[in-house]
Order: sequence, then C-alpha cells, then structure tokens
Amino acid sequence: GDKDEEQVLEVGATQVPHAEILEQVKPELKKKGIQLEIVVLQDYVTPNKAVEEGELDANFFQHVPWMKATNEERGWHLKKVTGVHIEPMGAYSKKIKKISELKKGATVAIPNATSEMTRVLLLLDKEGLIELDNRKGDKKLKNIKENPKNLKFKTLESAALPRFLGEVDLAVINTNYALQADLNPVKDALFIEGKDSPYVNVLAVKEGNENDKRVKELAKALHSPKIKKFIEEKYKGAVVPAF
Amino acid sequence: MFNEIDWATIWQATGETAYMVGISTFFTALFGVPLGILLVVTDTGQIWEKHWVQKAVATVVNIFRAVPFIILVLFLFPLAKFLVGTSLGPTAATIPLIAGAAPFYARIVETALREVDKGVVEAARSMGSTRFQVVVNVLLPEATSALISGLTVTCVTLISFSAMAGVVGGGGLGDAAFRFGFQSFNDGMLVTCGVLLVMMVQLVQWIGDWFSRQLDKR
Amino acid sequence: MFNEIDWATIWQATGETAYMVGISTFFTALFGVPLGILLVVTDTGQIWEKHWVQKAVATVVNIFRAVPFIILVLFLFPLAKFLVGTSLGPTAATIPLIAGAAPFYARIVETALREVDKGVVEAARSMGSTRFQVVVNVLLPEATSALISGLTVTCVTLISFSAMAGVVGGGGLGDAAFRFGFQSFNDGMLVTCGVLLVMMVQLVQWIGDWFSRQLDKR
Amino acid sequence: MIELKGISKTFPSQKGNQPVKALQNVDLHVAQGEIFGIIGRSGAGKSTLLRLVNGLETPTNGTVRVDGQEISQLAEKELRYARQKIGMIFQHFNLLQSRTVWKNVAFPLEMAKKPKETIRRKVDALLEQVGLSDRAQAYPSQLSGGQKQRVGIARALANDPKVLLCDEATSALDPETTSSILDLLREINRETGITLLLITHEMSVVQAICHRVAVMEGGQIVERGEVKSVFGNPKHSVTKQFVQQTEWMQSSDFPVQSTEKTRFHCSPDEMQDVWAKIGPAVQSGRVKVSVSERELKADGGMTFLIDGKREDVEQLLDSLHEEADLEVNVHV
Amino acid sequence: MIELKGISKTFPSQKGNQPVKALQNVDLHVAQGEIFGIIGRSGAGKSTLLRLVNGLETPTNGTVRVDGQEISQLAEKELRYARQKIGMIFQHFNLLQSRTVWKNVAFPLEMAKKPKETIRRKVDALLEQVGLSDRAQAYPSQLSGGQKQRVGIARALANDPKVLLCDEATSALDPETTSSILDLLREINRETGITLLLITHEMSVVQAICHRVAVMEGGQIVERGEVKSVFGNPKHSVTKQFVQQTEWMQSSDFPVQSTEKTRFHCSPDEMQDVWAKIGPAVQSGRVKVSVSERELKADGGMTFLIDGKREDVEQLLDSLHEEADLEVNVHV
Ligand SMILES: Nc1ncnc2c1ncn2[C@@H]1O[C@H](COP(=O)(O)OP(=O)(O)OP(=O)(O)O)[C@@H](O)[C@H]1O
Ligand SMILES: Nc1ncnc2c1ncn2[C@@H]1O[C@H](COP(=O)(O)OP(=O)(O)OP(=O)(O)O)[C@@H](O)[C@H]1O
Ligand SMILES: [Mg+2]
Ligand SMILES: [Mg+2]
Repeated sequence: GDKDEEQVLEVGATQVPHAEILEQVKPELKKKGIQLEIVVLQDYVTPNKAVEEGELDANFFQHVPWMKATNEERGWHLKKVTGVHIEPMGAYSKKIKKISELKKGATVAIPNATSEMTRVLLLLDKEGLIELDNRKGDKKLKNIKENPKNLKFKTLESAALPRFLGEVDLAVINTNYALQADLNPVKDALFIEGKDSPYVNVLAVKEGNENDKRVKELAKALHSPKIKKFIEEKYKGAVVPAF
Repeated sequence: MFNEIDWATIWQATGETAYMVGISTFFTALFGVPLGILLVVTDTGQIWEKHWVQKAVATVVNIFRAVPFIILVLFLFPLAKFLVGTSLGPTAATIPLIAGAAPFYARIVETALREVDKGVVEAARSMGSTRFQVVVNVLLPEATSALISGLTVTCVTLISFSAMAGVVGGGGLGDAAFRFGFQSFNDGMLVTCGVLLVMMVQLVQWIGDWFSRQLDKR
Repeated sequence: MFNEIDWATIWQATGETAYMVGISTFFTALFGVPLGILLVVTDTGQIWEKHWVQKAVATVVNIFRAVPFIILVLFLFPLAKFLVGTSLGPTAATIPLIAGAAPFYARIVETALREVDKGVVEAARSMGSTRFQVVVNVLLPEATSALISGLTVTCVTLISFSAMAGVVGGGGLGDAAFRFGFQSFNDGMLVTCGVLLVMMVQLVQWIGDWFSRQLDKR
Repeated sequence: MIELKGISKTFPSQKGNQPVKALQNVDLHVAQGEIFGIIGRSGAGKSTLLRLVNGLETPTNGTVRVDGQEISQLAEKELRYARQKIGMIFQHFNLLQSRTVWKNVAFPLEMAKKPKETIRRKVDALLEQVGLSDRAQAYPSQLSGGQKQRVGIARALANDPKVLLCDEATSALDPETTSSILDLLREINRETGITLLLITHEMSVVQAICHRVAVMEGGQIVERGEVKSVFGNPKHSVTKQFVQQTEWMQSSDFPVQSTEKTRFHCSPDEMQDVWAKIGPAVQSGRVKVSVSERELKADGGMTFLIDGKREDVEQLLDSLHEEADLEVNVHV
Repeated sequence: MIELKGISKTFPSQKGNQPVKALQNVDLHVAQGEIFGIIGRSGAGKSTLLRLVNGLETPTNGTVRVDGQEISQLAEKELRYARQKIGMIFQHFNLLQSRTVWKNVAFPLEMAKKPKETIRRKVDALLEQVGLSDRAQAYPSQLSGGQKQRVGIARALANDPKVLLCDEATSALDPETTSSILDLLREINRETGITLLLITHEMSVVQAICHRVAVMEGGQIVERGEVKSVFGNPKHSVTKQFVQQTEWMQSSDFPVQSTEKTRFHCSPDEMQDVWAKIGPAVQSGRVKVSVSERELKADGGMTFLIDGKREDVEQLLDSLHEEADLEVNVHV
C-alpha cells in the first residue's frame, strides 16, 4: 500500500480485554499507515453478522467453537486468522475454601449465555462435580446425567456473576469479570480451565479476507512481544497469551 | 427446526414472565399511583401546593427513570435481598422491574390526573372535601379510564423489560427468546417465544382496553 | 477513584446519547402520532370506524412492543443497513430505538386523543369538517398538552433505552456507565455517567413540562 | 327546508338503565325562511330532535330531509357540504379550548378553506356584532358563561348557513345581550332568508322571534302552530302550564310582526278621555294597544304602546293629540 | 351572613391579553335568611363575585366574611367546615362524570361522612324533589342539559347548607321546572332560614324569589336595594335597560311580599268608572295596582291585580263592587 494514504481497519470487539488489547496495537499499525478503528459491541451475534456483511473488516471477541457453531447455523463464512489469548474460566466462592467443602444441594451460578454453557458444563464434568451424557457436541443443563451432589444451577448474566458471588455457594466466572471484581484467578479460583482449553480467542475475518494486508499487519502486531508483555502484566494470569 | 423446541423451557419461561410481570405490575400501580398523585397535587395552582415535595418527588422519579435498567438491577440487588430474601431469580427481578416501571407509571398517572376537569375538582373543594377526599373520590375515579390504559402501556413495557431479568436469573420469555432462540440459532424457539410474547401483550391490551371502556362514562 | 474518569470518553458518550435520543425522539413522534391517530379514529364510534385497520395497526403496534429490545436490535439490523447505510454505530441504533418507541408513543397518543371532549369533535363535524380536518384542527390541538407530556415520557424512556445501543456499538452514556463504570468497577465513571444521565432526563422533563404548560389552555 | 317524518329515537339500555325513548314518531316541517321554536320541559327530547337535523344523531326510525336531501342517506362528502350550510349553536358551547375566541369563530371558515382576508373581515364583524371584540385574544377558559355562548353564536353564523339550529342559544345571556342577539338573528333571517330552528325555554324569546312553535313532551310534539294561536289559546296541559307560568310578555323591543309602534303615557285624570279613544280603536281591531309597564305609576297613570299599520296608528295618535293636556311621547 | 368589603379582583394578564379587572371595590352585605339576587350583563363579574364567597377565588384586595368568619384567613380545616355549610350550584354543572346521578347527589354527604341510611333517605328525597328519580342510575353524559342542572341543584342542597350560592341555577330550565325549583328554594329558605345569593339574568326569577337585588356592571355594583324599589324606580342605565327589556312581570304564581292579591277584569265601558276609583287609591299609596296581561283584550278591556294590606284591598274591592255592572273575580 501507499505509505502516505492512511488505510482504515474496522474491528469489532468486546470491551474487556479485546478492545483494551487492540488499543495497544494502534500506534504500531499507525506506523504502517493503518488507522485501527475499534467498534465496541456488546453481544455475541452482531460482530459476526457485521463481518459477514462487510460492515466490519474483522472481529476479535470469540473462541473457535462459537465461530464454528455460528458458521454452521447461519451459513456464514467466518475464518480464524490467528489465536490471541485464552480467558480461562474459573470457579470461585466466598463460602468455601476447597471444592471438597461443597455441600449437597449447593447453589452454583453459571453464565446464562448459551455460548458459554457447553464450556461450563464440560469444566464441571472435568472436575467431577457432574457427569454429562457424553462429551461431544453442544451441551445444556438437561444433558447432565449424574448430579451426585444434587447441585442447583442458577444462570445469570456473565457480567453480574461476581456481584452475586456472596449469594451462591459457587460461581463459574469468566476470568475477565472475575478480575474486574478484584478476584485473583491464580489465588482465588477453586479450579480453573487449563491452558489446554480449546477456547482460544481469535481474530476472525470473512473467508477470503485472511490475506488482506491490513489484517495481516494486525495479526502480526497482536503477536508482538509487546502485547504479550501487556497481557501478562495487565491481566496477571487471568488472560493468558496464546502465542 | 421446530422439533427442537424445548417446550418445558418455554412453559417455564412463560410462567416466569407471567409471574414477574404480574407481581411487578401490581406493585408498579401501588407505588406509581401515589407518586403520580404527589406530582400533581403539589404543583403550582393545585390542591396541595408544596414546591419542595414536588421537586423531591420529581427528582427521585427522574433518577430512577434515567438509570439504565441493567444498572438498576445490579444496584438494587441488596434491596432485593432485604425485601424478598433473595437477590436471584424471578422474585428478585421484580424489584428492579418495579423500580424502573413505577416512576414511569407515575408520570403517566400525572398526565391522566392533570386531564381531570378543574371545575369538578373545584366543585368538590367547594363542598368541603378534604384534599384526600378530592384525590380518592374525584381525581382517581374521574381519571380511571386513562389510568387503566396507562397501566396497560406500563404492563406491556414490563413484559418487554422483563427480557432483561436474565441478568439476575429471572428468566422469562424474552430472555429465552434471546438465549435459546437467537444466540443458539434456534429459530423455532425464537419464533415460539416471540409468538407467546405477542400473545401475552395482546391479552394484556384486550383486558386493559375492556376495563378502560367499561369505566369510561363520558 | 475520581481521577480515573476519562472525560473524553464521557463527552463523546454524552454526544452520542444526545444524538441518538434526539433523532429517535423526532422519528418516534413522526411515526407514533399517525399510528396513535389511526388507533383512535378507526375505533368503534369514532370518526373513521374501520375495524380491520384498527385491528391491523393494533397488532403491529403490539408486536413491536412485545419483542424485547435486544431482539428488535438484531432483527432490524438489515433495515438499518438499508435505511441509514450502516448497521453499526449511533445512527444505526436509532432504527431499533424508533421501532421500539414509536408503537409505545402511539399508545400514549391514543390515550391523549381519547380524552378530547367529544362535544368539540361533534361541533367540528357539524360544521362540515373533513375527517382529516377534525384530526389536524381539533384532535391534535386540543390534546397538545397531553401529547407533549407523553412525548416527554417517551423521550426519557429513550434515554434509558439507549443504554442498550452498545449492542450495535452505538455507545452513549448508559452504555459507558455499564462498560467503563460497572463492568470495569470504576465507580467514578459510573457515578459521573449516572449524574449526566439524570441531568439529561431532568432537562428533557423541564423542557417538556414548560411546553406542556404553555400549551394547556384550560 | 327541514322535514322530519315519523322519527323515533331510542337510546339503548345501558347497565342498570332502561332504554330511553327520547323521540316517538315525530313529524315536523319547517319552511324556508321560517323561524321555528321548540319548547318543552327538560328531558322532553328537544336537543335530540335538533341533533337529528344535521346528522349528529341518526334516527332509529324515520327520515330527515334538509333542503331536499335525506341526511341519513348522504355520502360522506355530500353530508359535509350539507353540514357547512347548517350552523349549530350548542347547549354546552363546545368551543375549542386550544383556540382563542377569534380563532374559534374563524374555525368553520378555515374548514371551508375561505381566503384569509375574507376570514379576517368576517370574524371581526361577527365579534363586533356579539360584542366580544375586546376579548378576541382570550381563551375560552378565561371567559364568563355568557361570553362563551356568544362565541358559539358567532361561530355558528360564520359560514353564512342556510339553516341555523340553536340549542338554548340565549339561555345563559342577560336580557340585553339576548335582545341584541335576537335582533341579529332576526336581521339575518330577514336579509338572507335563513331558516331557524330554535330550542328555548324562554317564552319571551319565542314570542319575540318565532313564527311558529312546537311544544314537546315525552318525546312527542303535543301542540304546534302560529305562536300567537298556540300561546293565546293553549290546548295541551303542558302548554297551558308554560303560558300560565311565563306571562305573555311583549315589550317595545320585541316587535312581533308590527309595522309601527308608539308609546305614550297618561296620568289618571287623562285616563277617562284616553280610554274613550282607545277602547273603540281596540274593539275595531285596527290597532293593538298594550301596556308597557305593568305596574301603575305613582301618579296612578300608565304607559301604553300602540301597534298597527302606520295610518291607523297615526289616526289614533292624532285623535289623542286633540286632547289639549295629553302628553304623547312618540318613539318609532 | 355574607359580608364583602372593598373587594377587588384582577386576573393577571396573559400572553396577548390585558389584565382583566373583574371586580373593583365591591361591598356587599347579605343578611341571614335573605334571598339576594345579582343581575348584570354577561362578563360583569357576577360569577367571580360568587366564587369569592366560598373561597374558590381569592380577592386581590378586600375581605370576605361568611357567618362571621373571614374566608381567606381560615385554616384548611376550618375552611372545609365552612364550605360544608355553603352549597354551590355551578353555571357549568361540574358533575362527576364517573358517578351516576344518585352518586353525584350523595357526594357531599359521603364527604361529610354521613351514615349510609341518612344518605339514602336524603338523596332519594332530593331526586324526588327535582324530578329525577327515574334517571337516578344514569350517568351525566346521558342527561339532557336541564337534567344536569337539576342534579347540580340537588347536590348543592344535599348537605343542608346555611348559605346557598346559585350561578344561573335555573337558566337551562323550562319555566315549569324553574318554578318548581324556585318553590323548593323558597320553601327551604322559609323552613331553615338558609341564605341565598343567586345570579340570574331572568328578571322573573329575581322578582319571584329575591328580597333584595344588586345590579353589576363592569366589576362594580351600580345599584342595589329592595327588588321592588330597584326595579320600580331604576336609576342606573343598565338597570333601566334591564327593566325595560324584561318587562316587570308578576304573575299570581310568584307572590312577592304581598299579603293579599286580587284579580279583576273590566271592559272599556266600565273603565271610566273603575279608573275613577283606582286612580286615587294608587295615588294614596295604600294599594298597588298592576296589569296582569299586557295586551288589551279584544273587548278593549283589561285585567288588573290589586296588591296591599287586606283591609285596603277589601275596601277598594268593595268600592268597585258598588258599581252594579262590574264583574270582579277574586283569586286569593
Ligand atoms: N380565569 C380567568 N382569566 C381571565 N379572565 C377571566 C377569568 N375568569 C373570568 N374572567 C373575565 O372576568 C370577567 C368577569 O367574568 P365573570 O365570569 O365573573 O362574568 P359573569 O358576570 O359571570 O358573566 P356571565 O353572565 O356571562 O356568566 C369577564 O370579562 C371574564 O372574561
Ligand atoms: N346519549 C344518551 N344516552 C341515554 N339517554 C340519553 C342520551 N342523550 C339524551 N338522553 C335522554 O333522552 C331524553 C331526551 O334528552 P334531550 O337532551 O333531547 O332533552 P331536552 O329536551 O334537550 O332537555 P333539556 O331542556 O334539559 O336540555 C332525556 O331523558 C335524556 O336523559
Ligand atoms: Mg337540551
Ligand atoms: Mg357567569
């Protein structure tokens, strides 16, 4: 491209941490003659739709399973450019110190977004709190086969989970929200997703645009050591770089 | 696609919406009417001119109407805990619903009461009615028809507001339509929940219109 | 805590809210008034009794009021693209805002018009006015005061509704309060945005009340 | 001009109420240019009858014709034109609260899309006539009851109607305003041949202005005819009661169909001479003599009015003048 | 009972309007048990004056006392009690649209917390008196104008007020209903000593019921006094016009303060003899003679009414009887 001519790159993102991370690469791209416009969006459908329809050049908010599901159901054509970070999901409590202390009939709060449901249930299954009917495909609460502790599930808005932590025995919380609520995922989580999680957050574009020069520059910038450092320092383990 | 409809979820959601909307409509009326009355009677030239009361009530009403519902939910959860013993679930969701809708209905009540013929209020005053009697025996009965249609509007607004009850796990049809329908790409669920919502609104509207017409004596 | 307030963001958000609410209030009035008029004049015993029109309009209005705002946003996405050339940002957000608020205002208009003295409508009819003239020269002017206070209520509702404009990147004060304040546990931002929202509501209320009082000739 | 045939009107029963038979088989014919009065007790059905004429109520049975057109059969557009030619003064004024006095009167003209200048001229003139020029910019809520009624009258006249329906048009007015309004109506009637159908409970109004009168009771017309014959020789008990209670009243300002009118006073000592002249004149039927103030003056004398053809009146006056000490003050 | 001192009332100017001086320095004293009439042209300030009495308007200047209490100085609670004793009939009825006729009349009693049974009895009796028993369950919107006014009258009387303010209470009523309402008011006045302050533009009403009358013009009382003296000898031009236009009307059904009353007819040939007797009798001031029908009968004769103390009337009648061919029909 022409160095003098600034090229605009519009990327949809959720506020934390995606928009904050993107904010860090702005100067880097500026040097390359690319003006990064961050469009902050609040739900999980709009950003994909906007990319599919060409309203946005790329988005950065989702993990691969969600993107796949969207493509399948809607017949859209989103494509992963590169993975950036993982936000491991963790379980927190104000009432117990160890997971073994969890009583029978305890209340467990989980995010109400259907996009997180499978992930949460798989995590609980992995920790042995419940048993799912099988481990493939999308999961809902009714896929729970065994519930030895007779746990009661409450589905709440993800952002609200930390606020209601005191109200329940256990809450499974996205790390970004836990962090904002001054919870330390490393110290406070009773258990947390490992780095092996498939839920890496990716930069995504519409199929065919993955070789767009601007997108490539963005991907490159996101993988820079500077960003790695930023993520590690800012999020202190709650958000883990995946590169 | 329609065979994926999870009827158990839908009926539960319908029940939750009916429950939340029913309870919160009741309390909205309970708080909204007195607030609306206060807004009117304490105003200049009215039967209980009290400027500071007017200002105070108007400000409180405006604050509650200014705060986005989602923030209202999260701010009022201690209150919910205190009032209904829980800060989660449909019952807890009624607290922010009421807090959001009551000031709104208060404004509608205000408008309705201001429409009451001043001559009639004068007549009642001239017969030595107390202010309280004027409110109970003149303002409210004369405005009943408008009060009812205002409550219908409010109730319908509550139905669509209650979609946000998902924040505190209140559930309901709107929330189900969004999560199990829209987010899960299940158009069957989406349409079913949507149709049920519209039917609910239509029902409320019919009942409201019927009462309003019965009570309109002009 | 207060030193963390990002004023640039706040001013931008204030501008966005003013922009969205301004535009959508205008169009809400533009669509809501005719819809409200239709709801009244086509009803039994009114000047243009047409039951099927009444039913059709009532149903459309109810559908738009039944659908939760968030779903409305997502469904009206293509419409926004078509109408304003973009489906993201404050301008696009006005489309669902209008779609949500216009039917609501239509109901308020309906209530206001029903309050107009039937004798006056009769007088106008007896002077050979067309139905159109009755609407323009009698119903609307006689109800102006109630129409304005209804528009005030609607405008305030739009201010709090616009908090959800964040879904399509519309931004605004409500969204800022939620994202930068609430989600980020930044109470300074939260309070500042909240205060600005309340001030905005208060301002709208003042202006509305002033106009309403000016136009009330009874 | 107005023709009602076999009209019945029943208001359907409502919760806790019997249906109300407001009109029962009423026939009525009002000729072009006629001033027709309707009297009757409260609730007799007068307003309902009037409202049928411009289609504000539709009859349960029967037909209503105005100017040859059957009102209930007219299409929307024709009805509108028909109505522009039928003015109506409402019992409850029905003014637009949101318009000033001036704009209220201008209303029917605006509706008929008259040019601005015409409207201005017409409205100013009408307000002058009803004596409200100084309140032109006031709103109805700032007016007294009588002022509101006068606005309603001006409004009804604005469009130069061919038929004017008046529902108690003067009942909220003091005698002076009433008489000036009646003068106005009579004048318009004479000049434009407007047909007037008016409801009133003031016999004096009927007396002053109506050619014919109908008496209503229980939804029916129980008596009708020339004003003088109905009131002079009432047959139905309602009419009798009305006439008895409202004494036959005729003042100099309400000439019935007189051509000339003269007033004179005589003291008791002139009385014998005067009587010798007017007694025979009255018996001959050529003039009418009435008493202008009912009570005898302190001097025991009386003021008389003479009414009749110019030459007859003058002849009587001349014969009265022959008496040297007779004071005769002539007011034409 | 009612005492207004130096009352002025100015309605402040509004956009496009001059301020309206509705009342200017008005003094008025109405004694307990008195029936006081106020007449005046439309817009003279009558309604405004009335509304000051029960505090619906506050005077710009001056004091209003009712039953010794200064209305504008009363605390809320006292004002309420004072008002329960002041009934008011409104020019525009001001009925509650949401209540039936029955419940409208019951309203002031409910407000005063009267027992149910008392209310039932009282309301039924009042509706009977105003002739609306059969419309008890109707809503105001289903009533004719006169029926609404009668509901307003019944409502004003419900609480057995000591003072009754009537703003054109009978102006929408036919003569028969008017006379029955006036009878009712007079009866209540006689029985309970109620004080009545009434606005009317019907001279006949003033004549029929009022003890004293005040004439208003341009916000001032321009003339006042005994009804007979004001009307019999009008001084101000407004009064003169009123009296002239509404002729002095006195029928057998509206006895003023007469003790006895007699009516007789005489033909023209008897006239000279009769005049010789009544002329001097009137001049002596012992009796009043008035004419009962204004127009001379076809025989050129007249019907007279004699009014005065029993002995004086009888003396005159006796002297008239002395004339052999005089027909005297006595109605007491
Ligand atoms: N609220 C008001 N604002 C302004 N002017 C008013 C108001 N009320 C009355 N007026 C004016 O005050 C004057 C006196 O009014 P009022 O109602 O006392 O007249 P009235 O003698 O009762 O006349 P009517 O016989 O027509 O009822 C009128 O000129 C009227 O227009
Ligand atoms: N909309 C209505 N519904 C039911 N009854 C009605 C309605 N309008 C009028 N009536 C009844 O019909 C009868 C005739 O009413 P109308 O108004 O014609 O009387 P009116 O002769 O004009 O009396 P007034 O002199 O008191 O105005 C009354 O008994 C009245 O109560
Ligand atoms: Mg009538
Ligand atoms: Mg008045």
